[in-house]
Amino acid sequence: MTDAVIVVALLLVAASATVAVATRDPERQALVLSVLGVVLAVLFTVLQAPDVGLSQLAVGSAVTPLLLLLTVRKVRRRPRRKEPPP
Amino acid sequence: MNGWILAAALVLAGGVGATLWGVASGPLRRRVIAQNLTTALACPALLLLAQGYDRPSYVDVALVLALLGPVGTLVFARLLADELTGDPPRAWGATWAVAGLGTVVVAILCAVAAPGRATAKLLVTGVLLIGGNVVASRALAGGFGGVRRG
Amino acid sequence: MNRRLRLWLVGVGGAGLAALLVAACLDLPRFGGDRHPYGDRAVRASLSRHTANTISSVNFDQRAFDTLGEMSILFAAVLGCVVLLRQTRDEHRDRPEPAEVARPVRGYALLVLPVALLTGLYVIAHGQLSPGGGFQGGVVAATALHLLYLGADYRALERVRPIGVFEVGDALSAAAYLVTGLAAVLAGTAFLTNTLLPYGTFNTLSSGGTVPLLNAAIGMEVACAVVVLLARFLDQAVEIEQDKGEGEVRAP
Amino acid sequence: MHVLPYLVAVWIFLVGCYGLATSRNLIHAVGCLAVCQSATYVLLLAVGYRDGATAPVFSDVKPGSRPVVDPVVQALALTDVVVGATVTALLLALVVQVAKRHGTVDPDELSELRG
Repeated sequence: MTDAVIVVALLLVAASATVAVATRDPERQALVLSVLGVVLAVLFTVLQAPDVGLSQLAVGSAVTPLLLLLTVRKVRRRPRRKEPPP
Repeated sequence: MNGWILAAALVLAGGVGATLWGVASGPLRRRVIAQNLTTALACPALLLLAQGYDRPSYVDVALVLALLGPVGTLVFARLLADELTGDPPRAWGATWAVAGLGTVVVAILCAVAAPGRATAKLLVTGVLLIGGNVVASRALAGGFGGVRRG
Repeated sequence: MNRRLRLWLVGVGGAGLAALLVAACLDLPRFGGDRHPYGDRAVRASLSRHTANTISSVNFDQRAFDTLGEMSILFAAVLGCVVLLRQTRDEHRDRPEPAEVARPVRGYALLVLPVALLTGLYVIAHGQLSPGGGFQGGVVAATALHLLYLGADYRALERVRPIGVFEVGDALSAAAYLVTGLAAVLAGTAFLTNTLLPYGTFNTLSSGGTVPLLNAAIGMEVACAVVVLLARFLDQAVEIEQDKGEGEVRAP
Repeated sequence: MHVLPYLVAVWIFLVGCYGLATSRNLIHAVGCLAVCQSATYVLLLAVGYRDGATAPVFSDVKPGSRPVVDPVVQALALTDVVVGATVTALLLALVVQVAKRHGTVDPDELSELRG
């Protein structure tokens, strides 16, 4: 039974990592990365590492998405110097 | 062998698997809702795991998730507000269903645990989880944009 | 180098790396095996020093020097961000317009802020007993402060967050970690050895010798560092605008 | 089951590298680097796991009553999670600078600008 839950958590982590890379828009990627953080925390808990799980939750649930979205906002607001070719 | 861990595995495989699908595809409004529901489903799973491993100290992880998960959703609601106002996400059915699951899990665990500090921590986690997720859904469904328009 | 050639190179290199990594995985000790010589020794050492959370004991006692290195990386990263994101000469500050927030969200944020702050302090304080410690609790406490931005607006956050105090706090707590280590040298043992204080009673708040002190120093350092980092990014995203020039149109 | 966790770590690492190499947006590339980082945590914790064991935290179990997993790798992963986040922040600060100086965050356009 403990093996089953480890396999479920591992597969969820692998799937969400793949999705995070495949999502090319940074705003949507921030959403997937926050899900990846939660799933990683669950994996760490089932691998009997609650300390690392806490660490991952603290960082991954709010701080990293906030940093990413603030960067997106700053970069988007900046006018493009080079016009894309028509 | 251990029903608690089996229940947690089912919640993870069914619930979090589905929300992962939701966050991976579709329009932005569906993705933010799915992100919020991931938190709301992972937290009861962590509580069930703490009970299954017979380690009350693992509840701390669920407590931090119940606190910071909705905060993360509020971050998205705040900084993606411009994109969400035109097409506000509404998924009250799913939100209340997941909140109900959280309530049931917390109630069962409180009934099983001996009354004391552990029960108090469980109750705080449950209140934060359900309150936080309902407020976060409300914020996504136009909590910011609605006021600005009016 | 054109795009197709690069993709081709990535494919070949990635395939080679994948083959090597998989071969290495097949040779690793089996997952869930019973042989963990370092782990067993770390647990014994931790118990002999009355620290209930072995991971904290490894971080702040047995490998405290390693944590000093991690802390320096953290400090340097924050310093780099502060330098990179400072206001340049061709930029000016715009007062952000006050954001309007729905009442339930505002109420939730103001209600949860003290709870989150308290949880952060609890996680730091119980670092040597239950899961948690300075690294995790510091981030939770720093996040709690930013509920003010989410529940009200950036000006409300700026009013309660004197950024200079947090920058000084960051430096002071890094210094506190070093001073605790040097105190051991003055007492006649090696740098960062845990021999300064009595080990105390197992599973109480004051157990573990210098572990709680180093833990608290790291907690303060991480909390200050995250606040300073987020402040710089918020400044850039919300307040700082580039001056008009070179025919560029400033976004409204 | 005996090698599955290691293979998952390898997969996450390779997927992250692929994303880094093919990214058209520096912010997306930083996100892919975060994915690569998480591969190291999975590998470390998988190495330290022991069947049927519990966390080496003795606030609620008696020492010696149950087998415990390896605390050393957990300590390594724990500090790196938080420090890695600040390094991510440093990279994002660099991205902001690049956007300010060159007006684009597409690595291909950036190399054209240099040439």
